Amino acid sequence: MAMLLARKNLHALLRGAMEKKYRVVGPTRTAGIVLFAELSDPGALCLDELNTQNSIKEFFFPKSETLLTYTLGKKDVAIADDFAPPRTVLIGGRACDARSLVALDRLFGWDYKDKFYFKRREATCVITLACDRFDEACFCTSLGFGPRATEGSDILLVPAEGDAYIVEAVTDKGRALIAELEDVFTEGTPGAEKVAYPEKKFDLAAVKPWLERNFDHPIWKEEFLSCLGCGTCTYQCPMCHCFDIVDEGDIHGGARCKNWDSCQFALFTLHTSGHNPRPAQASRWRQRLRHKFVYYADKFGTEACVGCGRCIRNCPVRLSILDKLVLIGREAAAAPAPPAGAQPRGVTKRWRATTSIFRI
Amino acid sequence: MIEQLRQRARELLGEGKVALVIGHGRGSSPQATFPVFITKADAVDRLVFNPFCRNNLAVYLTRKDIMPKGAVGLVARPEEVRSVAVLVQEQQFDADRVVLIGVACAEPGKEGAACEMLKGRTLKELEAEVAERLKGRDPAQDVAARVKELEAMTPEQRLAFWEKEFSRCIRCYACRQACPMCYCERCIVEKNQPQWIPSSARPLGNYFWNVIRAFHLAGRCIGCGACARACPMGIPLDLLNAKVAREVKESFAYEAGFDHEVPPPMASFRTDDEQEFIK
Amino acid sequence: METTTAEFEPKIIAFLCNWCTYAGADLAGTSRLKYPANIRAIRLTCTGRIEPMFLLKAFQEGADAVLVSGCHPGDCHYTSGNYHARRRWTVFRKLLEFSGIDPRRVLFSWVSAAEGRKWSELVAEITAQVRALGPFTSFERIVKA
Amino acid sequence: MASDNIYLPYLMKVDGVRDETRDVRTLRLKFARDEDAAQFSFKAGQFGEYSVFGAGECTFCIANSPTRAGCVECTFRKAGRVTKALRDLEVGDTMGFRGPYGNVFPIESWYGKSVLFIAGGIALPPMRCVIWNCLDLRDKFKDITVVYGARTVGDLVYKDELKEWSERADMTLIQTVDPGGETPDWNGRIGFVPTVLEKAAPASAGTIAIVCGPPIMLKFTFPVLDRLGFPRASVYTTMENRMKCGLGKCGRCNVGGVYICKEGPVFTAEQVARMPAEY
Repeated sequence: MAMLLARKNLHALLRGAMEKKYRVVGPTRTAGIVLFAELSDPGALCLDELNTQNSIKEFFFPKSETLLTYTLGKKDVAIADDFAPPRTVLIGGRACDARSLVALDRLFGWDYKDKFYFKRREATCVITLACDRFDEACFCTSLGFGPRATEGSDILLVPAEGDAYIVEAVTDKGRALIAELEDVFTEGTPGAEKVAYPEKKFDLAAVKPWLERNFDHPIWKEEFLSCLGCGTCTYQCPMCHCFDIVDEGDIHGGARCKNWDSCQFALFTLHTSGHNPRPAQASRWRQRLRHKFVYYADKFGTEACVGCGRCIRNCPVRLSILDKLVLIGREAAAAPAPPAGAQPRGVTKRWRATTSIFRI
Repeated sequence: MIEQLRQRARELLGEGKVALVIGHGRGSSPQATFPVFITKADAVDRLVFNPFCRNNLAVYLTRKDIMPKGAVGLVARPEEVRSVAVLVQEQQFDADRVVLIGVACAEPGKEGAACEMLKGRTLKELEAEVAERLKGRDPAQDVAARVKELEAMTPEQRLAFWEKEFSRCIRCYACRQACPMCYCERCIVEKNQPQWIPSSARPLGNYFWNVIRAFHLAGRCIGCGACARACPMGIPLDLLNAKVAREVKESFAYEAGFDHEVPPPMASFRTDDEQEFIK
Repeated sequence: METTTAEFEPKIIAFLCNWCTYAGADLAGTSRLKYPANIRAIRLTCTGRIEPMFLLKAFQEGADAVLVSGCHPGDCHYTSGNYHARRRWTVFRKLLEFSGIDPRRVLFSWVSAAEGRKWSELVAEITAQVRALGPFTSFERIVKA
Repeated sequence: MASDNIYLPYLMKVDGVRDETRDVRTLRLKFARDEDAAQFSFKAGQFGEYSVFGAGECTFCIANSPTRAGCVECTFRKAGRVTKALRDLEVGDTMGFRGPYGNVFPIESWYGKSVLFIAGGIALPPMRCVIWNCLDLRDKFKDITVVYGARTVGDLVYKDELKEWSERADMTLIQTVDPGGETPDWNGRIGFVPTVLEKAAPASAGTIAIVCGPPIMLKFTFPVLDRLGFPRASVYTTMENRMKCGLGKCGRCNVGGVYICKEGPVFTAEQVARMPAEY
């Protein structure tokens, strides 16, 4: 016996949540694309697409978050920072989306705790949908988990034979929501799970040491020429978390905002002096790859990539991080790591200046 | 046709006339082509061309961090020819810096549509050839029709329409980065003294950004649609550009990218330009 | 501002060229010609100096309408600034209209240094027009959001 | 900070304004609320986020010594939106300050040794905090030497303090300006900091060197210190990358895997040598 949710009861579940005054967020079709957005009614839910255009991070780390508001006096300033996010049920994310939350928890909770992120986390119950299909951009299995992983979800719905989802309550928050909306769930014998696993495409264990060793490598010059330098990949990424802090307002007052920012922008690291530590687009790509697979992994014990494939599907020039990881995996296999302790990694003998080595 | 294309690329690279050829390469499927950068004559087989080659490759010509010192060969559809015409007209580089390999597809985006080489070699010849090909044909009729739909609305309705469309904008600047004409060293949205355009992805900044970008392309946009295709949030940016282009055409009898030798319309004037709207 | 009635008093931001319209407005003043006080004049060297962003910024700060005014064609102090401006505004006002800003809130005029009377009449006319349109609340919605 | 909002600044009152050069200014800030002042403490080497409400935040080190606490000082050059707004502040105005952030100079571990400070231009402020800290504990150290250079005489900051240091018998101050930057009455040296340092050839045995300057100065000064025989573990620097949060989250200050804001800004040359050449 298992807890089941009949597919036809999906709308009833959402209606129930709305009646209990939850904000319900899920995939919905707008202007020809499917986006995570607040649903005005259960019928707006759209599960046609494998993956939404935007990621769920927007509901934990919005594209522009007000950190405080200020009112300007003659000599004084009054500031306020009341913050109470709405109680939310977020449905229709995938295992990759949910996993990104666990990884982001570590960053936003590292030493200094970001209350904006965590209050939204606490107020949100995440109902994840295991995947019954995948596409060529999917690579969760290459990162060591899969389409029915429970990490980060409060409730996991696994599609099964018999037009139903098998319901797995993962956390207490999930169990509480199920108890609150118990009418829509049934007990029954589950049909076979319909879960589709993409094949493993590269060896993660080989990619990281290769990236560590090869800060300078012809790949950096050759493989990233077509990058346009937009922020699409990073903004649609569930894991990319870089931000800017800016003040918006007028002479009377305004708000200090935490806005998404992207390591792919030339101005991201530009110094006041005009010096730029990452002067070429390829050096920004190197940062993106190394940040995701080396720096983040070293600091937080998990990659800053969940294999959702959004950056690949959305890239205007189809510059695929997966292709590059596969390529690096091949390079790594062709040139295995030197024996441990042979030479301390990356110690500069000569002091060098940062220069653009990326021009053709 | 593809062999002719590769042959020209091979010659240009082999004879050292160009240091680099930018073209379209084959992706995981014929629909998924992407830009490729070829520096060696024996690598020209990576070049492909089909109706799905939609990236405007002229965007790379002003990228200082990757462009070689020497001349560049560019696989140029009518869109690239016109883009290069505007860039040369605006003195971003000399016409002889770019060797155009003219190509065209009868119906871009349509499976199996015929593709051919363009005959012209120089920018001037190609401009004329492209103008001839496009004569009497409006490749963006659906866009024009949607512009008309919007024009039929009241200003209030249009404001509400754009408010809703722009609300999705995440300020990733894919529109700008995909556009060959957006080559400014420092974009107006990055100027903060004063902060002309709020950088937060909120309604006001999003409105200012998208409207001003359309204006900055007045008389320059060649209507390739790269911005709208690049937009990950499905904002119909091509409508704004098409509207501006049509106004420029109606008011100044000018269309961008057909003649690099005339002055740009927004940097010139006629004493008898229309002025009915001025009291 | 004191008004005897509860009538809506629009705020109209006027970007004026230093050499013609500003002087014209000055002449209207020294000639004791009356015109509504709804105009907030901003003096600039030339209409050619007026960035399209200025107009948007004026709306951001709560303008109900904007007016751009300079020298008649042929009279530009810098020879051709107003001709360039004319081209710019021809396109920009259409773009603003298309983006949802009522063209009746985006106004243009040529007023010379000798046309004090034209200035006072123009201001009276556009103030009445904008007053009839009412406050520009729909743009305020975007600013405040 | 008492609040659970890590982005919430202390409210500060501008208590003093001093012009250092044509475009460099020092602000002395006092806490607007006594309870904030009571629980605030910092150590040499730490930095903060200074903000003007309406203009934004900016990262500077704390320029005064913890031995002279009770206030926070910052020295900055007017260069952008925030620094311009900071410069427009007058005594009594309110601004924001978040901090202190980052690691510290391990001053206690230097007791009994000589210290050599090397700074260029606007990089003296981060050094000033440490210099005064050491001078206020003068008997704990052997020789104290400061090598300070700027582009021109007019660009030397803290002129009063430089005068005081040059007159003190218990320390050595070597001042230099770049060739061409001298005035007729200049009696310091002429030449770039690394060159002047190499000529001065301070003894490396039992000496700690602290270097601060733009990336390009570091790259020329480290080899000089190598040649003078300073072990890399005895050479300290404070690195400044573009930062926004100061909290190890916003993701832009990293050099390789090192977050400058959390693991720095103070590093030994040995640690810097392990970083990729991306600073």
